Amino acid sequence: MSDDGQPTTAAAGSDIEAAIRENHPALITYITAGDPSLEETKAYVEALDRGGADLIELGLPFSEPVAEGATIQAAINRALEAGTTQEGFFELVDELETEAPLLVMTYYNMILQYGEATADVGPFVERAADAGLSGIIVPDLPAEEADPLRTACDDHGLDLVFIVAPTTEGERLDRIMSQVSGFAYVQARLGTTGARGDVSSATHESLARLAEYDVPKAVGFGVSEGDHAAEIVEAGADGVIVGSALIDIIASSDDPVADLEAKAAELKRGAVRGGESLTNDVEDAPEPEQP
Amino acid sequence: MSDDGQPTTAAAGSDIEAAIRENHPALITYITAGDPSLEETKAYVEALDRGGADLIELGLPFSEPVAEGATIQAAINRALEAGTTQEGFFELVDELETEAPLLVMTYYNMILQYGEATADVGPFVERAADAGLSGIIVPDLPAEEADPLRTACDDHGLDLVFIVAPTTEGERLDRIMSQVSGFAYVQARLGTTGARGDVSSATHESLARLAEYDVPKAVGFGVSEGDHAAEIVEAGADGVIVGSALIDIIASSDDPVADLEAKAAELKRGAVRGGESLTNDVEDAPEPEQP
Amino acid sequence: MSTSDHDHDSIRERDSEATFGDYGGQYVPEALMPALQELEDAYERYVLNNEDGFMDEFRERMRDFGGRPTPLQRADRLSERYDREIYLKREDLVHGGAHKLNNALGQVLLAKYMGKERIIAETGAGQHGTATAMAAAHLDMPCEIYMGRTDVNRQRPNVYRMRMNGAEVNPVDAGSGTLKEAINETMRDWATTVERTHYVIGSVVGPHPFPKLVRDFQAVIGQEARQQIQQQAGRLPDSVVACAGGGSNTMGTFHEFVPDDDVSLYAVEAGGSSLQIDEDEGVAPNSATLSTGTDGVLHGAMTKLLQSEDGQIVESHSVSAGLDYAGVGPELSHLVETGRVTPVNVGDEAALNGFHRLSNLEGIIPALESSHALGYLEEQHEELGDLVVVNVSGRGDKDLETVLEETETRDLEAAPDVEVFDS
Amino acid sequence: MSTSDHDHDSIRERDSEATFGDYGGQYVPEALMPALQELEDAYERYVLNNEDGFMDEFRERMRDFGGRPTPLQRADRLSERYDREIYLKREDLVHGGAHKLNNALGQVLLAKYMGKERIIAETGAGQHGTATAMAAAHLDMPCEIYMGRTDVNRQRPNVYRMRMNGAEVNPVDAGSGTLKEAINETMRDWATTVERTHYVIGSVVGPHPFPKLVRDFQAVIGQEARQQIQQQAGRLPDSVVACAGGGSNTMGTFHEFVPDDDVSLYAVEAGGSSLQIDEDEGVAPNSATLSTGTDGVLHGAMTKLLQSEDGQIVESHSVSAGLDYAGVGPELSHLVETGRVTPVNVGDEAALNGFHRLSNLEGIIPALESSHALGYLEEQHEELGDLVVVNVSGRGDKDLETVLEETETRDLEAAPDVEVFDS
Ligand SMILES: Cc1ncc(COP(=O)(O)O)c(C=O)c1O
Ligand SMILES: Cc1ncc(COP(=O)(O)O)c(C=O)c1O
Repeated sequence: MSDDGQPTTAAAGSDIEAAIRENHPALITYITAGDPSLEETKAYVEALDRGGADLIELGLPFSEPVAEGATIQAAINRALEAGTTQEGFFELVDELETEAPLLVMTYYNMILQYGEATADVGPFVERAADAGLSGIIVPDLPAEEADPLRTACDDHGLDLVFIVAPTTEGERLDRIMSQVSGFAYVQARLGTTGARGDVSSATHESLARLAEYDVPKAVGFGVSEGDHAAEIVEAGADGVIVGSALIDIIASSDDPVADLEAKAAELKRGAVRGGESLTNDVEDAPEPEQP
Repeated sequence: MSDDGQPTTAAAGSDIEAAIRENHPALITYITAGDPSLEETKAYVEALDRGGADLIELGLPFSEPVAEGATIQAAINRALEAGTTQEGFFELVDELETEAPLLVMTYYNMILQYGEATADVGPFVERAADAGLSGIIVPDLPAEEADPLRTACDDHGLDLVFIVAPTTEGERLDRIMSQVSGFAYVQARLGTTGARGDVSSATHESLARLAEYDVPKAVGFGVSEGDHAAEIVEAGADGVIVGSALIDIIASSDDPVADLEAKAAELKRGAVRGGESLTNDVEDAPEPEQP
Repeated sequence: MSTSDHDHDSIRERDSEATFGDYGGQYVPEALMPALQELEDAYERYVLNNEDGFMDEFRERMRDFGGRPTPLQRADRLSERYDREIYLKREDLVHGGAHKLNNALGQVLLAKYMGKERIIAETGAGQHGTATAMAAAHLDMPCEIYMGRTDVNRQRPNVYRMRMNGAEVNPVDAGSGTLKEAINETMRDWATTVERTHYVIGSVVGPHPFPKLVRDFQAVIGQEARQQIQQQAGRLPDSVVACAGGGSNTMGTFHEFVPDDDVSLYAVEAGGSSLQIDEDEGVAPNSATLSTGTDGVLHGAMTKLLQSEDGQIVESHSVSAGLDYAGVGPELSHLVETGRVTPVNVGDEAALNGFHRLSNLEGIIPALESSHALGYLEEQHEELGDLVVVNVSGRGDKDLETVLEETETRDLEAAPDVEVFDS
Repeated sequence: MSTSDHDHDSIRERDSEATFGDYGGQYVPEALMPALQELEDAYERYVLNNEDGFMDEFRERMRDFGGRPTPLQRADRLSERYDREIYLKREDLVHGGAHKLNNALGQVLLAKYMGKERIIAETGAGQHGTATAMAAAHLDMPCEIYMGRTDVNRQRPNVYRMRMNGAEVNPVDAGSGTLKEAINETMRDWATTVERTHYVIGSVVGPHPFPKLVRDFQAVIGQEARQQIQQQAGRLPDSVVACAGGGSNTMGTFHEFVPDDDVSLYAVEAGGSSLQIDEDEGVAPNSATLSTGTDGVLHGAMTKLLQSEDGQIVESHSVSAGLDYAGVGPELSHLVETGRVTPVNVGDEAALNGFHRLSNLEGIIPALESSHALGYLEEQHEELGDLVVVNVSGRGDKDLETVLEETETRDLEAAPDVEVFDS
């Protein structure tokens, strides 16, 4: 909350919002910390930063990743098997010096358990701020349960990013959009994370539905190619979020550092292409319509 | 029934009663027809006849021999596997010319099924009489169910032998003893047929209980040696019945014909010995007592 | 050959209490007769006259321990399928999974009232054995179960259940090592130990008074069902359908309806794979005793039997172990003879389809025995009138393995593809 | 670490309907929130307010299809053994063999009232999956069950039962392939298909309103038991004992007794082989969540958990598959925190002995889950007062194989020698 008690609509002046507005249309990348080791994660993050990522989400692995599809589940398993701990994660962040601001993406139990006291979110947020993280995304924390974490984030100057799903509508949508800080994470389709071959019609519908809110919107869940990025930006997004497609590279490439950098560049180019076609041809934007 | 409607107590003048009274104390032998073949049965019967059997029971095998122990069950199985049929059985009896009268021992269903009509005892009894059999023993036909068969037996001049068990007492015992023809088959002990190593105390009790009835009594179930025969005759029996001990010989001897003849002789000697000691020392007979 | 061709008066004239028309009686070794008389006496005192509150205690224990009453359930999807009202009597919900406990508990309790110290019983697939073992444990009576060696080996879970309930299990090696041999051996034990032992026979078979005793303990099925159908459907059913092996669930279901002349009664036997007896092999590939059997004496009673022309009992065969018996209760033979009960049968495949159909449509996995009644419903529902009661005598958990095996080798219309692929 | 050391107000301030003191809530992906709100609405209308006669239909179906009421049975031999009155609530007699159907049928019926077209559920050992498959078949709803690959392979009979009831079974390859992974995967399906699908959760766990919904469907256990004990023993019990995995039979049994301050409530968890967590392996050799767990969020709710210091959920272990879960219902966590419910636990051996003891003494083969309650009874009966109700949550047929294996490797005081020698 801002000092006057009004919701900090896209907390004006936050690193995150700035990164999106300044690099519009923005590329946001996700990889899982510790997959396959924290050292390698460091190199991958730097590659993404070089490739053109404007914001970088780092996953802090949790054993029960209910919102993830098979690709990220596997990454999390690899990270946990490699012995990734909360403290190890924060030490990695301590070391990272990227141009793009960093966010942590993790499940709520991880936030509750950090530090001595069970079920207290304060220590985690404090440590995150100390490490230089700019924001937090929690896929199993809907707005209704977010008060304690939002309070702590506000206290430590971190953004708390909310996810908006295809099923989020009406009054709840209003309430969530009024609480967004950093950006609204627009879930491209129902289901879990995971690279898909197309952009779902739900993405267009969601962006249309959100058009009226003056909040940066980034679309994730299924984005894997430059062309998707272009299409999504053209449909009104301020950024695209890519995760599984990058993890596929980590899992299978012979030279992940180079390939990650190249992939980031491709995606960024796609986003930019979408932004340009939008400026040229603003009439093509689809009409807002309710599904 | 005799013509005057009185029960034919030990049908005076029957072959069977005569065989017992004339050869007192009598040896009654049982083997299963068709074990291991009807031809061999013929030789075995002749051997027993030579050895001193005064009455010969021939088992007509039935698939569910509930009153038999393991030895006779096995004999019946061998006989059935050898394909022994009712008609085959009767043809064997047709051929046999023994000094000792022959009885058939079989289960009631066999008697019901013989001939065209189901559940009619007439044809079996008629055929049995034609073949020269002198009597019938049916281990699963208590006196209460015996009317039809007794009528048929009377019609054809056959004895119907009843079994008296250790549990047969009081009024039922009176009724059964009044209906006995040929002899009373005194079951030596509770349970099934089968050679045993001793003479049960139930045998002594039963013979004491039956002493008052003027009917020939032969004891079976477990008798296997000359000494048993002696003890049983000494205890008041008019004869001993031996089955499983003979079937053991058939199943295992290298020369069953000779061994059966010898065994019959041993048993007969034992019976006679018991009879002699009884005449010499009549005071030793146990007092009749109710258990 | 049917009895009506013959004059049975010549062979049964005794005490009519012991018989049902031409059937029944007491064809047992003499040694057992006093025990049967003792049992007749106990039956009359405790069961018929509720002496010492025996029947009250029985009913109370069947409620608290056994789970009675069982529901009469309208089967919505079967009713729709057959375009008539189908009600299921849910004996599968009785403790132990079948109607068998009604009888087992009744007899073990009776043995206790009679002062007996030991229980013996035969079992085929293990249903009656497990029910008896449960009842004996509940009433703290030592218990031994005879079971054919073949059955012991193919019904291990039921063997273990009996052992866990504290019963001894005595394998019987004779013959083909199945039910018939187990009964023979139990009768032999009884003939040896009769003074202190009660033989808990598993169906409405055996010598008088067993067929009546077992029927009366099982009659609760029909008593409940008759009342329930009147409450729920407002009238008596047009027909009542039950499977028949020995016939205990059958008589238990029918007994209360026998006086209702307008209610048709169908006893569904196992047609197996064929109705023909193979005389050479001594084998009937079915156990359709009421439909195809001839009169004779087996295990203590005059009844209909599967036998060779020479009088040997043949081996029956059915995919359902509990129906796999060459005899049948004498009272059922009588009711069939008088026309009151209609004997019908369906084969293994119809039963398997019946099993799958009820599982799939109603969420009830029936015993393979009961599945015969459901197979008949499928085949002949048009003859059954507008309101039908079917007895589901037991649950089918025990039959899963058999059904899987039998389903694999056939192309069954009602069977799902059960495989879940392996990693 | 116990919650009483901490101030939860800071993290839970919302709508108290969604919480039980510090526990409960709705920690789920945003995409599911509208479905939870829809479910809350349906819960209030149909369950709380019996709109359209929902609860009437539920109760009628639980009677006719499910076999309710179940008896409360005086256990004669246990009462003698423990020198106090022991009564057993017989949920083993519910259709399907456990209390699970109470909830599954309630939820499938509710889904139908809500206009949902498809049912999904998770299952561990298969008990909840088979109950859901039965309910879905009965109510003609398409149904898919998620089950860990390991569980699929070791619980084949239950897989086949589900298939026979027409349900799809989807093996889950992730992680150790057991319950936790199956729940995760079901939530993922739900997050994808939420608009037309209802997720039938299997215990009093998950996000609001599931813990209340499931509790209310299961509360029939305690409602019946409370009335029955008063009728049969003339008063309320001194204590009520139930096993606790997720806690649905527990809450179902306790709920009605919670206001009765003089009735002690014991939740018996699986002590497994040890109460210590192995942090290195991420394994708890028990599932004694209420006794040893710490607060956290799992599967949608704040509750007590088995977790590492770093916040990872550990693998729980128990000889009883149905108790083998790292979480527990939030309401139970709350009732333990407030002191109303006493959390206790017994290990694998005590449970196995409890299994054998009830089988042998009472003729009831209990589920291994329920056997924990019986194990506690043996160990601590002196603390339970003169009149004790124990919930027998299910039957043990499903556990035979496990019990045989586990018995073989131990020297159990209550186990019979189960071998019947082979020919
Ligand atoms: C479930 C079930 N139904 C029926 C039967 C057949 O017996 P009866 O005909 O005596 O009811 C059995 C026998 O084991 C059975 O287990
Ligand atoms: C018979 C039985 N009891 C208890 C449980 C534990 O579940 P809950 O604690 O939710 O009752 C299960 C779970 O499968 C079960 O099958």
